Amino acid sequence: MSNILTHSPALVMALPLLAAFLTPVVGRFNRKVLGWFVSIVLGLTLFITLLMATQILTNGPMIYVFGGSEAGLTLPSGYSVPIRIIFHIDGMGIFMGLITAVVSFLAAIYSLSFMQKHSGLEKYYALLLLLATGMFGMEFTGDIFNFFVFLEIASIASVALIAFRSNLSGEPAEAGFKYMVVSSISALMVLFAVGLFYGQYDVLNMATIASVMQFTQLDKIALILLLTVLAMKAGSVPMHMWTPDAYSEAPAAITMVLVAASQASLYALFRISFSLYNISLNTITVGWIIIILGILSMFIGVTMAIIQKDIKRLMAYHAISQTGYMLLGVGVGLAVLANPVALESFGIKAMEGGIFHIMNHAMYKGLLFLTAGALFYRTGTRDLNKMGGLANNMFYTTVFFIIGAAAIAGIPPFNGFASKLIIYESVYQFNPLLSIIAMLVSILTLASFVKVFHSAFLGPQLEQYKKVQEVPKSMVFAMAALACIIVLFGLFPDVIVKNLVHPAVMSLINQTNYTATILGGI
Amino acid sequence: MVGLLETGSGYWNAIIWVIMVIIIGIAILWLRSHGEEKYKKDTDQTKPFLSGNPEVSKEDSHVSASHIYWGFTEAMKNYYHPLIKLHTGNINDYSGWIVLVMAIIFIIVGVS
Amino acid sequence: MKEEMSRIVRTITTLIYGFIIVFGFYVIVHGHLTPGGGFQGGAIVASAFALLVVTFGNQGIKGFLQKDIFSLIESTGLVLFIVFAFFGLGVTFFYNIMANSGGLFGNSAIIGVNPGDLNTGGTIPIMNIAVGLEVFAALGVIILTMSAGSEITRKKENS
Amino acid sequence: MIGNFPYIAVAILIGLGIYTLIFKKNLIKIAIGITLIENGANLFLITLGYRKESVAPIYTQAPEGMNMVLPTPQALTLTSIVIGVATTALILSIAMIIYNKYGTLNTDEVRRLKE
Repeated sequence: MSNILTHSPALVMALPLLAAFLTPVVGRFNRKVLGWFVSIVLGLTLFITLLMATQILTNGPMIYVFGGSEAGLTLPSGYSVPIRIIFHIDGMGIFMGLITAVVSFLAAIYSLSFMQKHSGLEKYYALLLLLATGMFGMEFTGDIFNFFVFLEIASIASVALIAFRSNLSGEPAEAGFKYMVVSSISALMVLFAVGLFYGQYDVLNMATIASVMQFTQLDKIALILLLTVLAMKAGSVPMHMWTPDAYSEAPAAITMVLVAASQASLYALFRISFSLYNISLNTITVGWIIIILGILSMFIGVTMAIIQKDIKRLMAYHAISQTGYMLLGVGVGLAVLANPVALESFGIKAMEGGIFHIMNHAMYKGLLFLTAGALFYRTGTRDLNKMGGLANNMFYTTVFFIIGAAAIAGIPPFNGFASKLIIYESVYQFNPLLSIIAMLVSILTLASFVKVFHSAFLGPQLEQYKKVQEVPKSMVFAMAALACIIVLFGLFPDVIVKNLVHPAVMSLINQTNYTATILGGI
Repeated sequence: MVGLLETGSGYWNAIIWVIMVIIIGIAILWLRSHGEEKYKKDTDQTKPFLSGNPEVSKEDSHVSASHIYWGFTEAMKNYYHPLIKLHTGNINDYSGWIVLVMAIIFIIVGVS
Repeated sequence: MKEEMSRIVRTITTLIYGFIIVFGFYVIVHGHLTPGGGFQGGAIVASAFALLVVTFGNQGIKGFLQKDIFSLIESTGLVLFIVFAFFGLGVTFFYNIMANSGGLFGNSAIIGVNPGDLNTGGTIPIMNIAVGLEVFAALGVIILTMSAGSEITRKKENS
Repeated sequence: MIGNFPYIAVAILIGLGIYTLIFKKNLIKIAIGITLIENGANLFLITLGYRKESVAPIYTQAPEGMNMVLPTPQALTLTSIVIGVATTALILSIAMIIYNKYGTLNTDEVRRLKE
């Protein structure tokens, strides 16, 4: 057991990788066990992640060195430099890792029946596992070049998954192409920023870069490149256009994972602005940039959602608008980072709200996309105009949809309300106008989900859907698990905030802790 | 206390809220049980009265998605028209927006 | 590609493609000594396949280059790579257990200018070979799929 | 002065790539634009690895008495080239599918997904 714990950071990344390479072999022998094989592997990964979480939350950050026993290399002259690839997992990293593990496990379970009729399943599962690997890598790595590699792994895997259903129509391929272009731009800009760092400081380790950061003109350029492209990958307005395309055309289970993948980019944005730069940058300017991106995302996202006719495009626009809340909460924290009094009185709270919202959003938006997938599975359409009266046939799906919609609209006692309340109250102390916009957006969110609920579920039973049945058990299980998480988080938000969110926020704010863990170990 | 969340300038407890909802719900049900008793099922009482016009069949009366919030979108036409125009779906514009935002942030951060 | 190319091209290709493949494998195996390695060597091998596809067309290489075999080789390479990474778990993931052990690829590397000893490097040469297998098979699959796809498109255009 | 030439080349490559992405209407040309940006970034990394009067760290047949450079930038470049191959292969295959389904490669027509 302790052996597993020691190697857990590597195992979490390596188990899905091994399984991804084994899926073609397993699929060659038996197609039926393939889904179960992948589900078991991802379940195991979830278990190891949970073990690691308990370890990190009790004993502090974990460092894992690849390919050697020490991270550093000491030259004969006595100069020591951290040269190996390391995984550096602190509160924030494991927080995101838990989201990834839960979401990818449930996506595998959901796919058991959702993807049953498709051919080429071994490729689908291999790509799903690769996507999980890429996301874990992005969240755990302590090396900025390694971050680029995992970013590319995640985006290539997600592009292939978005375009997976292009044998019938051209739209998935189009969405995949668009996502590929924007994610290539983002990855190459990240690579260029890596070059800027390496050229100045001759190191690639993020903690070491943070400790020697001078904030020169070149560092400013690197910050701008990273800030823009990572905000784009997170889907913030006005660089959000790829989001509805990609989310609506991907299979429903993959859309849920894609939400988590874009949050991994959001995590990287926070990691870079807090751990890498921290107060050496002009926090007020950068904080306000993030806040304005957040406000734009919230408002434009939700207003565009109201007029959508395609159920998954509508939800994708909501994903943009909810990302705005996270950007707003954390942006307020960044804007007051240099001011200890304000940070203490509301900055930390605002960040807690923003970070807590990341987890809540992954859960309820995942649930909503899964219900949309369930509707698509039974009716064969995503067009809301063609749906109606489905509550008569699909009882569980209806209940789960109500839970998810109530959570996203911020209706108590579900989890969305808890995190939104924290954001409203703490942001109000920073700037009342921002808080009022956030509340308005929440009302519009409720309005648009009332529209979805009315047009898809309510009304008389339509002639063409008389024979529609409830979805298979594995899909119900995945949705039920997410619904349980939503309700539990909603009823006991203090437990989550105290044990998971607060350590994550503190690990972002305390830059010295972040650098000291690495530099002590060289 | 379990479930008590500090929210910056106040507190929130979902469990108390649930208990309150249950209590109020029971109260409403109790009030309801004291209501009018003249109501009879399956009589003309239950039918809607549409100025004497015959009732539309239930299948036809379903309002489809594009007609919901028609008034809202009509009132916000000046807002929505340019917004929809921006969402061209053209990949060149996607890249263009990224470069544009990058340039704007460049100017803001560079000046400050 | 529908038709095969002229006799000159065909003759030269049959003469040369074997050498290209051998050179690719040379680059793969010497990856830990000279510039190159798994990816570069694999790309060279795959370029020989591309040459074959261009010369003989999609029909001409049927029976010689098969997608099934390529994907089998691809997964073999990948599994080999990750399994050797797992062997390092006694110390850490990716640890080079075979270096300086005296066994296969186990000689200790010579420091300084030297002609090069192939029997060094531990797991690195093995991983190079694994990556080489993976890359040439994967690029082969890509080449075959793309040529098949372009044939379908051409048929559609002509009809 | 001459040492800065590679950086100018990097700027030109990346600028051309971005120009291609924004103004060229053909999907294949967009793929080329991405490759251009990628090559610019790779050239940037390789240039960072250059040290005057040093040789590449290859022991076989190296000249005696020269300094060897730390090969990290070269390793980074190789990794990014490998990733670039995967990206290009994927993007071209998707372009092929789009051409197959839509019958065009013009970005103005490949926009069924909008609003």
